[in-house]
Amino acid sequence: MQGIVISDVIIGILATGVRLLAPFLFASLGEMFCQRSGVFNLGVEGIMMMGAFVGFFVTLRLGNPYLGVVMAILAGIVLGLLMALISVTMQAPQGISGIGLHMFCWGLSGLLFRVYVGFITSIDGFKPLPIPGLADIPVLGPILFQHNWMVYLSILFVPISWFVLFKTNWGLKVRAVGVAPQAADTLGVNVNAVRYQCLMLGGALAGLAGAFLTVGQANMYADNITAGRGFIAVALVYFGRWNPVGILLGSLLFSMMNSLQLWIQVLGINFPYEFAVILPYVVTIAALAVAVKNVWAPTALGKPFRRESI
Amino acid sequence: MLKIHGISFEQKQDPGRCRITMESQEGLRIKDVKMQGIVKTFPGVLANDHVDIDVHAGEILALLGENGAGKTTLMKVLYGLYRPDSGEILINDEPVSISSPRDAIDLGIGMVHQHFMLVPSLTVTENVVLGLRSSRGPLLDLESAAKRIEELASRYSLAVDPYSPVWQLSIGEQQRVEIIKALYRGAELLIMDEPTAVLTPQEADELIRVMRGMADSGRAIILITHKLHEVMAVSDRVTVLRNGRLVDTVLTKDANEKLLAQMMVGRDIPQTLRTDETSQGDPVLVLDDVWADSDKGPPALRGLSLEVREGEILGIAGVSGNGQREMAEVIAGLRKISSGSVRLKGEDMTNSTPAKMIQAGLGYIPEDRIVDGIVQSFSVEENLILKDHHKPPFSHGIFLQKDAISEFAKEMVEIYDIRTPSIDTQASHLSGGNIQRLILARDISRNPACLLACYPSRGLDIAATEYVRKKLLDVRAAGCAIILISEELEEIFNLSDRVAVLYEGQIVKVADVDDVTLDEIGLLMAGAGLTETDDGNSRELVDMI
Amino acid sequence: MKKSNRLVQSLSQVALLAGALLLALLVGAILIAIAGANPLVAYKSMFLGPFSGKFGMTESLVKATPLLLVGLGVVTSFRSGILNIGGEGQMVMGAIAGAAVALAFPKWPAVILLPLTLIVSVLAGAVWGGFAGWLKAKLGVNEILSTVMLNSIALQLCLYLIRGPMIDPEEIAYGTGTPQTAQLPRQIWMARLVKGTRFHWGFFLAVALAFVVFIFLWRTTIGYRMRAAGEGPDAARAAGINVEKYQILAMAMAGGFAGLAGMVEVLGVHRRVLEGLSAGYGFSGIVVALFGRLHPIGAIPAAILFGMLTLGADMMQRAVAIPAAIVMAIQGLVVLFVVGSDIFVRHPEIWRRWFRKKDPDTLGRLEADSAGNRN
Amino acid sequence: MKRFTKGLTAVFVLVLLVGVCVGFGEASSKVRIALVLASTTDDMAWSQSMYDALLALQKQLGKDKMELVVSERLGNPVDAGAAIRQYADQGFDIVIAHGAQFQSVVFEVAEDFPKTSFAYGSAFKTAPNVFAYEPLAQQGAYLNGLLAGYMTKTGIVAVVGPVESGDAVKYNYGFEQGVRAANPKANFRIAYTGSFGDVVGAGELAKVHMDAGADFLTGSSQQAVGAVRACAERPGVYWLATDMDQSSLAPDKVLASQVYHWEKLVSHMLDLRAQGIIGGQHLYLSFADGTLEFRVSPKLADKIPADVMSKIEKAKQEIIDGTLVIELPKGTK
Repeated sequence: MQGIVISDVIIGILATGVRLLAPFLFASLGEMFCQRSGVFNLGVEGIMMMGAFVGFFVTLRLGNPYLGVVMAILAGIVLGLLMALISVTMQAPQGISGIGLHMFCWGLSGLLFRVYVGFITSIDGFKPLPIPGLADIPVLGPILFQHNWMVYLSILFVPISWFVLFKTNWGLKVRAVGVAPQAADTLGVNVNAVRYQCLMLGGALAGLAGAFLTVGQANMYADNITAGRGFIAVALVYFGRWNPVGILLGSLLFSMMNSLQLWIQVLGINFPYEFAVILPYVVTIAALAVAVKNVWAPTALGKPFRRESI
Repeated sequence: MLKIHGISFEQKQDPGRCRITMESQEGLRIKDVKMQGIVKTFPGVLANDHVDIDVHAGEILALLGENGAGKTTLMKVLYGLYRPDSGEILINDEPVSISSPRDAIDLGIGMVHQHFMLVPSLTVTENVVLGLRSSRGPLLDLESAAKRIEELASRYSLAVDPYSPVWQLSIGEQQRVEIIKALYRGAELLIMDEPTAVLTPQEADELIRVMRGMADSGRAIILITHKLHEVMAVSDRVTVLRNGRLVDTVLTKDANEKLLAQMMVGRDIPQTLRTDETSQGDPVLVLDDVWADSDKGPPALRGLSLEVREGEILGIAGVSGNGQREMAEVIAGLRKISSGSVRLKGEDMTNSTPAKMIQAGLGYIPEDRIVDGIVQSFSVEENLILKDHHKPPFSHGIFLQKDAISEFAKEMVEIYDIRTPSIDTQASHLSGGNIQRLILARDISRNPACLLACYPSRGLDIAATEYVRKKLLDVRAAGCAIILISEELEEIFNLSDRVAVLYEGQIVKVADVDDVTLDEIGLLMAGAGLTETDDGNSRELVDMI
Repeated sequence: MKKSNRLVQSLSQVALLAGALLLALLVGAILIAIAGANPLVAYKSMFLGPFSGKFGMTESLVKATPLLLVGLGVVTSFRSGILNIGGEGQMVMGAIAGAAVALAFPKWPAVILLPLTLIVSVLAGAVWGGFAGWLKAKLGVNEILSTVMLNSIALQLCLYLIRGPMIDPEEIAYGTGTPQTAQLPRQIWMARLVKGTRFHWGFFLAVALAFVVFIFLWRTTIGYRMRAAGEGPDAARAAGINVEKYQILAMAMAGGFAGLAGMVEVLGVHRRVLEGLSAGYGFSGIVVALFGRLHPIGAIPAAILFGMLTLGADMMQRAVAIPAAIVMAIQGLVVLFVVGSDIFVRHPEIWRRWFRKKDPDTLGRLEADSAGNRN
Repeated sequence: MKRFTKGLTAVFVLVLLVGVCVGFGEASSKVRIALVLASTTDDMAWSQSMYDALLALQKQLGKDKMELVVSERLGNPVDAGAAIRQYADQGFDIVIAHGAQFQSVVFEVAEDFPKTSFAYGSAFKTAPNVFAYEPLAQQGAYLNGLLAGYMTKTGIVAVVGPVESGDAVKYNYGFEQGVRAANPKANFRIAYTGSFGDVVGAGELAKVHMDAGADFLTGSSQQAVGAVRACAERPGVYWLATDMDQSSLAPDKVLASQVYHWEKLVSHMLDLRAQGIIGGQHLYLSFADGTLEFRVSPKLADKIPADVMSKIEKAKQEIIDGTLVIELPKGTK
């Protein structure tokens, strides 16, 4: 452990944790809206993959990462629509249609990459954007204020989603259709339309999360780039009890665990690395098991809505 | 506060009513609404067959009919929840298209559903403004909405706290929220689907006063009901449906209960009554000082004690939401109690499992027969052995004995007159009455020592209702101890030996049926016996307890 | 319900599956065209490939074997109201545990060692699956999520074991360090049935088990209770059935089948535990169960069909040299279209609306009594 | 349900009957090579290095003399087994299964197709018609290690590993020895992502290494490209590549690469086949026969001090002479 100052390590762990936060936050907040409206979208992983590819591809071809992000969001919306078509209109079992969507997106992104790119190459993604003034604050600066703008955006999305969910008309509809779709329907709320909107929003955010991986984090694309992060994001929604603040805490816990295991390995603490790699998963399962249960879960989650079956 | 008027609904002098009448009548758009030639079919069921009805501003139209007569379906068509196969709707003689509740609301139609359409996790205000435009654009404006709700509430005597979450409200309060929801949307035609079913007589009384007031202020009201006295008390005209068809529409003042009953049923109503004397057997089921939590925290049962004896029916009266569900679940072994004891046939069964209770001789007719009573995708025969499948002759070792099961099933189908094409038919394809017969067959054929019957005739037509009541009396005659939970006081009075009143998780009174009146029970159901000590009448009751 | 009606219903279900498959392939054709190949040529090799000689035909069955085993577990769990997507991890756990036993007692005769390894693999898979079931039943942890996590954990655990404590001593001796165990004792290998192929008798074991599962679910009291717990949990609970217990049991059984699938793969195909053993069967098994309409007997043709489909897709990819990713995409499309078309089975009235056929008797809802659910 | 099952079975049998009537097979005079890859042809590492080499060989020989087909994404041995068997069945002369994990299936198929040559690696075990090949990855790793050890300013060098196994172990071990030989005081750090393909994870791991002070990084397998790209963002750090020249990913960062020249190995295999030897040999990639190359990025060559370069050249010569043997780990953890 020569040459390492403990305080630097702690700052390092926290800063890495914050950097790892963004894709989970984007995807989980999107998934939160889906689940709040009553749709379990397990296809997040797949949508992230497509978002990652589209973000990368547009940036590669047009040289503009912002455009890449926008196109990734659009791709996410289209895939969200596909999921909505299958699970809302066709009322398919949601867990399985999500797996189907994941497989389709995995295949499609791999195919498009091969056909239209064909080799691994890197792009100029977003650079860290230290916030003037704040970035120089000792300890807090490096942890919070020396990341790229998408990291800030992801954290900003927490209060924004909270506000949208609890303080707007639309958010009220979302909260209602996930608990009592029939009741919302009798008040003229178009239940399936709200679910479509949520799936599109969830898709957009998953696409954004994917784009972050390529444009904001790795600056390249490779097969299966999401490596299971989408599934973790879904788990974090449960962990966060469908609340943006809870999701922030869950994402923090998971990314901090991940950061911790990287640092444990880097610092050479003797410990089979496989156990380090599984640490975040174990902690997440444990956290799911002890999470507070008596909160209003979206009780209509996973149940397709059919008016005439009242 | 509450005054005792019995169920005669005489409303002579009421200041509230004057205030309502004084409300301006201008700006109301609906003069009359006609539904003509409405046909609505469901797979295998003709629910509405060329039905015509009409209702005018300022009147209360009672829509009368048995369960399954097509009343609710017709109203769901009017409210845009169902699309009719044919027929049209006219408002002020203009044809309108109502393809969703949104359209109905925009046209000034509101509906209070039999099963409340509330989002339990949201507050009253949030429930009310759901789906409405806000004065602040996309942002919620709950403060001013709450203010308007309070206004409406005081104008129509619909007291409710706009900020409490709906799941914390009593049934009566929830119904008020439903009405406020419709009024808030400017409903000029209000459809009320069996609104009094879950209320105490006194609350029903209050509600009818409110309805009258709304009609006087120029609104039209359609009241769905199968209770004749309500029709007589409140409506101006009455339309009777039977088997999906229109029987007739008459002016209430030209009708009487007997006439209406005949129109509704098409024959005279039989009446099942307990005839013999109260038997005095040993206590079979004893609950002593039972405390149990509700799903959402606060205790639902607060020191509940009761006992039911061999060969008697103990009727549980009470407004639903006072612990009926939790009490039933405790007895069935489905809910843990935090203190107290449960004894069945003298044995301590406190916090035992459903399996042990069944083993010890408990029969259970659950409140929600579709969800708790049967496995929907199972066949009739599979459902019939649900509780005894692991015993001979239905199984040998771990293997089910098909032949014995079929034989038993055929026997049950015959004895209990379960109308099903075959014993392989999926149980969910049966009608409500036949599902109830299936459940009765299963639980009664086991010769239970104690039978817990929760709302056994709810939602059934007259024939099925009679059948269920008759079966209960048969079982009683065989020496079974029966707990009958019902929302219909008449049913309790007709069948029970003793009646117990459940209020806020406690049995506040137990008495022989012959020693109490409907009014007294009604008052106790409203909690008057515990709280209203200023009032002379109530004090008497308190003293009686 | 009339008998002919039932036949029409079953035939229409098959037609529906065929239709969904066709649509998926139609969209797949677009992808193939994007990849620069002729879809017709590609599909020709995809459909004829599995029939090209003994290789193609047996290889489909080799793939069908673990698919069927995992699928049987999924059928059991699904019928009990719980979805097992942890097949991947359970397969790996079953394989590694079974292999550990086999490697520990290499000298034991096959009559003892073979059943022992199979049983151990079933138990290991059952523990891994049952744990997710326990988390769900006792602590309310969503099983889809816990099994996804458990998959990752099992994978790393297995990697640790086969590169560490259980690595083939030869790999260490030569310093190549490939993460794999030594070959299991020869006496317990599952015999190959067709020379020059890897078709082994595990397939028949799986088919036999399908019938066992059928009998178990529909002819025994435990199976009866599991189905009741899945299809009407509230009614089952009220009838004295311990729903949570049977859900845990269902997940344990699902895990047991997946664990067995892993061991059968090891004994029949690889003869050792190595990386990538689960090969996505844990997920494809769900599709097979769905394809077989959640019926153990239906899962048999479904597994074979899906085995042929994946093999054919692989062969197509090689024949016309298109990126392998396309296979995954087409599989995903098949899943999406199959689950999407399922609405026509659950709500047959939609058909009627489409064909403007007003025959109120087809669904079989009864008018015997006018009460209840229509009001 | 039963009828449904019957229906499905009937459809299946029908399709089966149609199918049996068809078969295929052809023969050709040119050399036909089939390649089976666990990853993709564009992974910028192990798989691509072989694929590119075969393409180069094909260009050299001419398309009429050599046919090349490739099957990728066969990470699991099940699908790989099907592919290998199918290629053998179709009469390919050489089937290269590019991964140690394919050992079992290769041996199994090889038994059934005694006339076909199989090759796989990195591995040691051979059969009469099976070549095992193995890059002596530790040799280039040692040179990379020397370079890092001599040039590191922070005294910290780091490895971004995939999974601790096979080639990665040899490479990392050789690298560590190089570092220690050059700079006994250097702080050598090693960490694994637990995945061969998680480029994002590798990138993050590399960032953590750099945050913790490392200025020379290396790593193997396709996940490493994520780490290369992560290095490109930081000033003052260098990446040392293996498997192939990765400088296209970060031209200013990839200081040197150990390059595998598979084409030489495969053409050697072709020569052996011409002599009637269709397997049974253990082939190496090594500096001795030029199948391994230590390539310094021309763009960055001036960054390496001359004395360091000469020490590396000297070590390379010693390796070729056999005077310097890079030890391998005796047993994994």
